[in-house]
Amino acid sequence: ACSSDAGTEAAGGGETAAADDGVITLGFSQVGAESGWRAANTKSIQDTLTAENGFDLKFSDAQQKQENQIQAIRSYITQGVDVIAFSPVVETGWDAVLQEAKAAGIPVILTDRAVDSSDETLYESFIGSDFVKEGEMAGEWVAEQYDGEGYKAVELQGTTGAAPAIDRKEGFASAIEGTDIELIDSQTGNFTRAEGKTVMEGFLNAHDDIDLVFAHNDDMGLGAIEAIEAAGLTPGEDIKIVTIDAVKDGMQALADGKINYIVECNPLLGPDLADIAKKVLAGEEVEKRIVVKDEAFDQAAAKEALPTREY
Amino acid sequence: MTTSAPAPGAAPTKPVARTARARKLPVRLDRRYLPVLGTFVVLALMLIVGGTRYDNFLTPAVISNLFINNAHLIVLAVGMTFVILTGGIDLSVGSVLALSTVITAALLQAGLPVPVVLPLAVGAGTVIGLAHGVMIHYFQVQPFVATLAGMFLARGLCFLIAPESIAIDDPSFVALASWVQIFGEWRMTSSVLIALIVVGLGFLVLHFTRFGRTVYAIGGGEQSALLMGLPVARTKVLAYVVSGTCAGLGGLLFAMFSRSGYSLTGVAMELDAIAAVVIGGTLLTGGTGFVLGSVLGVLVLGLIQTIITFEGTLSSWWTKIVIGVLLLIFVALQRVLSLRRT
Amino acid sequence: MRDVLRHHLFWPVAALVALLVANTVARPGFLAVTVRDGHLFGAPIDILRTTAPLLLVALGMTLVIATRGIDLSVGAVVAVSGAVALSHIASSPNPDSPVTVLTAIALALVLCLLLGVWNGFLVSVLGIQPIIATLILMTAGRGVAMLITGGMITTVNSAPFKVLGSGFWLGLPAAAVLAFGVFAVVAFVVRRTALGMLLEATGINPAASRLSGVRSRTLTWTVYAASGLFAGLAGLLISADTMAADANNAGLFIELDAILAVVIGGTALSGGKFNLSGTLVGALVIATLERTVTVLGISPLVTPLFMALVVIAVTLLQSPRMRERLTTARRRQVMAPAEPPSTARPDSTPDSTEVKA
Amino acid sequence: MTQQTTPPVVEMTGISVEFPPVKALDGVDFSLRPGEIHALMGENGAGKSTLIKALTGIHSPTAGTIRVDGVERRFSGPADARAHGVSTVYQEVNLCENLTVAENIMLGAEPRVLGGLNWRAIRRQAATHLERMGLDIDPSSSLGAHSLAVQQLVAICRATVGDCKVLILDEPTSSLDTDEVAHLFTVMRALRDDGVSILFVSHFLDQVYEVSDRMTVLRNGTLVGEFVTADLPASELVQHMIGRSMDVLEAAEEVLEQAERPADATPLLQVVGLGRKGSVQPFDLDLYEGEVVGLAGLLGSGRTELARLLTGADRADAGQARVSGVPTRLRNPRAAMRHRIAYTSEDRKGEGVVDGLTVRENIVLALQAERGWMRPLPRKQVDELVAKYIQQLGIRPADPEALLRNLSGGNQQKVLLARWLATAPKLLVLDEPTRGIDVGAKAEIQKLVAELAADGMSVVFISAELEEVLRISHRIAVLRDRRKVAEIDGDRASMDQVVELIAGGGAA
Ligand SMILES: Nc1ncnc2c1ncn2[C@@H]1O[C@H](COP(=O)(O)OP(=O)(O)OP(=O)(O)O)[C@@H](O)[C@H]1O
Ligand SMILES: Nc1ncnc2c1ncn2[C@@H]1O[C@H](COP(=O)(O)OP(=O)(O)OP(=O)(O)O)[C@@H](O)[C@H]1O
Ligand SMILES: [Mg+2]
Ligand SMILES: [Mg+2]
Repeated sequence: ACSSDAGTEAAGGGETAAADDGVITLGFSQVGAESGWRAANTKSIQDTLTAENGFDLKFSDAQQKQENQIQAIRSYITQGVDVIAFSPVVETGWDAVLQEAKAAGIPVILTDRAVDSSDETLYESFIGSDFVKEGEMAGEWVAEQYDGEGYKAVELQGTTGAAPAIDRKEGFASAIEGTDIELIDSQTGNFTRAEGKTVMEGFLNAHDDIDLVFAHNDDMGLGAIEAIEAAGLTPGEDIKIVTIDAVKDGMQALADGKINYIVECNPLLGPDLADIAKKVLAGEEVEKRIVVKDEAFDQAAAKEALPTREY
Repeated sequence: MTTSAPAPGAAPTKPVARTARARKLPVRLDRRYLPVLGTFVVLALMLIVGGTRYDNFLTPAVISNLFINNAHLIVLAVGMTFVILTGGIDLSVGSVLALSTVITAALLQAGLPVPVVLPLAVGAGTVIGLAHGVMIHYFQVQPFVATLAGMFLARGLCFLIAPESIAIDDPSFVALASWVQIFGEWRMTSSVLIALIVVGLGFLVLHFTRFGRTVYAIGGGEQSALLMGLPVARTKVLAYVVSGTCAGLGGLLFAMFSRSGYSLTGVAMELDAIAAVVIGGTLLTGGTGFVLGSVLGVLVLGLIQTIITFEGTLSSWWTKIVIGVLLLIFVALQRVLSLRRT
Repeated sequence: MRDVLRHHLFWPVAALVALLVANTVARPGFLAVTVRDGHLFGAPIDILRTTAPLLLVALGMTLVIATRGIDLSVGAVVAVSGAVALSHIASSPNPDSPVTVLTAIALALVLCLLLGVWNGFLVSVLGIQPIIATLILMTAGRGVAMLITGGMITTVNSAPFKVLGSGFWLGLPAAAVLAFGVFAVVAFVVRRTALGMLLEATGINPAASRLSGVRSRTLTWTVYAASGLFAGLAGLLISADTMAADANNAGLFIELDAILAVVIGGTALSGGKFNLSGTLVGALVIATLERTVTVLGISPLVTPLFMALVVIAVTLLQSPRMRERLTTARRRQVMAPAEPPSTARPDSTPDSTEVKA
Repeated sequence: MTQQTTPPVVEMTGISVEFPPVKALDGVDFSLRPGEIHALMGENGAGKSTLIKALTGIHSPTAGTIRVDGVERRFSGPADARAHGVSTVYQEVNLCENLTVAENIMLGAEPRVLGGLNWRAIRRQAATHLERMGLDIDPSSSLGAHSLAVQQLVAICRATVGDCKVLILDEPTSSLDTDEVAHLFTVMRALRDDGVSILFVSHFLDQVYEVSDRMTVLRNGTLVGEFVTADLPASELVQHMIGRSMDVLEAAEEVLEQAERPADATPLLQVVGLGRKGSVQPFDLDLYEGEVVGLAGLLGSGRTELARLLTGADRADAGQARVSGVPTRLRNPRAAMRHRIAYTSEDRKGEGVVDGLTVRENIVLALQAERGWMRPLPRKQVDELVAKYIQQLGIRPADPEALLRNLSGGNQQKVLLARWLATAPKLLVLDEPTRGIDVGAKAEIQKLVAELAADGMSVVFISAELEEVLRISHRIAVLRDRRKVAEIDGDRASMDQVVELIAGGGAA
């Protein structure tokens, strides 16, 4: 389209010069700093893409706003960086700006979250977890452990409309389908501890017979633990808890027996990103989709893993 | 001192007021323009400082992008200016913007043609604005609360219509969105054009129509406006309709900007719009301020964001702190400038 | 009967009762309170505890609004308070010692008081519009909180601190006792001294107040400082609730909830006459509303719609026009009383303009 | 009169308006004939403003009919009334200070070109209207920059724009000085001769006699009667209005004693070279205990500004002040209050009343502010104080819990006076304290001032009514062009002498 021509012109000068000096200028636009997971993710990227490793990292925080992110990417294009990487706030709406980047000859790498675009050539690679898979893994474990006992489960959803929330819900639901585990309630806890706690309190007021909580992230699970304890019940025993993320606090609670199972969502994307960025600039073929290996932990595994966890 | 012609048959009257004498001195800048001027001066300062600090900063591409990235906010700010001038506030604009993007995306996905979709999306904003106006004027609900309810309502509708984000690939919409005029290194997209037209219209309406002047009068004192026999009810309702419509249109621009509809778009964008209007020199108590000031306010916010990106090494928290500090510097300087000259 | 219907707290209280009834219908045991280990348990007790931080923030907000101001920064102050207190506890070798906890609390409260003083300075000395003055701290404050916690969620284990969140005093949740206690003390001080009247005078007509010798500037400054302090206290309760300092999400949007509580309680945002008992009811309504969403099992997709409808219903019923209809007595004025500007605001003291039966 | 036969333009019959429990109007009849100037008379709170508001649709009467030009109408509001030729200037100036003078005059009737406002024509037409009113001000200046008096005249200008059959002026003269009043009357007569009917409210009897053809008298919301001005002696009018005889009006002078001050007395407040750039030129003034000092001057001569410097409302940038011989800086109103100096502003609406508070709260506000918030006045003391002033000043309704915004203009003024009297000041600076106050109350206030002075209070008295200043003052300071030009002995001063000084004609 016409806009791409404009992009070329605008980007014009800076771009070729930068790659020659051996230092890779990488513009990274982060979603925000909304959770501990995100902080670990940011840290991983900032710690990996250092001057020693041959990178000049330009980092910007979009404060969870798509417009800020688009603005940052445009700015990277005009600044003439070598590679652009970002974790999109939303899946859709990137075509225009990615076309500008493409027209300017700047490769784009996605991390953590995908974009929903019909044109796959707009980005080089997507590094990140498979959220549906995470939900499935949690669901499968639950089905395996508790099928046949007539469990009643409640779900603490992530932010309404956000991709991880939608995908994890979907994955979990499909995995427990056909079992006698019944999902009796599902509310959003906005991925935060405080809301996880209040919503769980509400669940406990509303239902007498909750056996299991599936939380879309550790933080909400930790909030639920507080609520369960406040109601005089024992988390992990009276009510089983399954969460996703495996951040440090979550792992600790798992090791302490307050959570029963955690599916990991690995935030340490820095090394993969550095690797792919170098390859892309060297002209090598890279895979379109790089699924980060997500482990899962039960209580025993957590005790083992905890001392060596990086985040 | 010149005396006015006494009315025929009048007793030997003296000219009544001497107050105007000071006012009659030529070229004394109207005090009402001072805050806007202050904004302008500080904006210019920021540009200069940025230009000396970063490479590639003072380029047409960056300035063009400033407009391109903030076209939707400019439109929101114009609408918000109307409402704030009447002494009200509209907290719903962020959500209404989201609603409009979602409606646009959903309807286009359903295969409706662009000429049908666009008016519907903007119209949704108009209807919500009308509802606000009616609540505020006829039921005397405080603007803050009425529009807060509208904010929840619009957000709720977004979730109902589109729980997940929807990409827009309708060819005619994409064509419209990617229309661009290039003058050298300057770029003007369709959304910037629309935004500028809205600004122009906003200016004309405020300064060259009775409606516009009544908006100011209401801000100066609603009771007075009422006793002056001005159509307060109609004007107040209409101000919210304008704001709602602008939010709807802003949503359209945002849809063009992001080519998608997403229910969580524009969370807290109303604060940006309000901040822009206030930074642009409009008093929240109503009655004083200009559309052009609000545009400057948007540019200030956009420029702060640009500087953050150019800085390039700020962690998330420093970003927030720096935005706060820049805002503070800005407001304080503006305050000093406009105090000094009064 | 008509007097009851005309009371300024009628509709907020009615809304509260309606919500409780809806919950009881959906869940017959909802109002049941049980005693275990000498402590009270049950949904109503939960509601009291979740109301606590909101109540504190709304308390400060009411005072600020009385002076024609607004404080958008309370959410950020909540985050700062939690971050400071928990970082201090986490970094201390002995997190379970009461001394550590008390120092942490004192540190957090002093810092939040200073943040409030800062807001007050911008508003009362520099004359910056309150919404913008506090917007600065609203943005930067969260950054400061994140700076303190390093962007991570700081978690601690400290028994004395945990009392603030889930402990019990006198059989009731400690948080509720604290918040309602502070509220009662402040309300008592404001209404038993002349503070309330002077604040109202400042809010209604600053110029006239100044000429009457009211220290408007000091008062304005004070209410922002108080708002910061109360938000700091709320921040402690919120972080003790989960024993974690979440710089990003702690107190997110609490300013909107607080403002809503104030307005539902019948205090006009245009300043002047304020109504602390109304704020109390408003805060309870909001906390109950949130609980209702879960108890009724409303889908997250329509939660905002539900909230909107409740808010619209309450505010419309409270609106002068509706009151007029509902109390059936006809008002003889077609418009608001006209001589001095009684701009269109829901009158917080409607009794004088309303019709006696 | 020939008009007797023509049907009235406005005819109101059996009008009742209630603000429960107050019955503001009770079955009042009123008629306005074509081409007459009709005065509406009555005490503060008699219901004059309410009758006007009932006519223009701000209050809707609970009973009665209104006919305009023979057609029964209930206007929906000022806009509607205006569209039918009934223009009103309400008691408090109700204009928009944030707009220009021209806009305030033309708003709603602006000339347009091509669908847009024609600013040039707006300014030109506004200038014409201003000129007709004899106002020499820049139409494009901001209204807020002008004094209340100018604003009042602008409001009248506004009312005469467009097709105006009936012009209603609610106390238009209360903030004007003699010349302006004379001028306004010329304009009014000219309008009457053009066939406009004018309804006019004033508390100045001489003005009413000078300009009106007929009058309607209200008392306590009921009609006393309609009279032809020429046939009704002033004493009878007063009796109709207040239900008492005229004698009270003479009371002030009896009380006013000759202030015999010892030659070596220290002034209570002595200022030397006090001034402020852009406000008043440096001036000297001594104020003694037991003495009333009047300030005389034309509109805008700087009386208010002088008063504000004396009381710390504005900060002086030159000169010194001594209170009882001790050098002091009157930095702000609080500082002045500490020296028992009190100031009532002329701008009742903007700087006086706190309209959302009750009568009680308004009365104790200054006293309480002075004590600080921590020492609330005991409720019993407050009630006694409030009851005392309500009784002494005749504040109506006599309800301490009434919201101030629901009081009539004159009663609000009395509440303000009470606020300051409650602080037991040594120096009381009264800027237009009798504005908008009825004859009876005005006499009461004058008497009160005299009594206060007799009890040793020092009073500075500003009034647009020169007669009043002359009657009440021991000493008169004359201002012209924001400069104190003379100081004369109140007892020996004659009206002519002062007028000459004020106008700057005579050798001062
Ligand atoms: N909006 C209102 N609500 C309640 N009472 C009112 C209201 N407006 C006027 N009143 C009452 O109605 C009565 C008549 O008031 P009005 O203003 O008509 O008096 P007025 O004759 O104009 O007096 P003044 O000379 O002081 O202006 C007063 O007792 C006043 O307190
Ligand atoms: N900030 C200002 N800018 C321009 N003019 C001003 C300003 N402040 C006051 N004035 C004018 O200065 C003049 C002096 O006013 P002042 O009120 O002292 O006169 P006054 O003798 O008290 O007259 P009045 O009869 O109106 O009380 C007024 O006409 C007022 O309009
Ligand atoms: Mg009146
Ligand atoms: Mg004056």
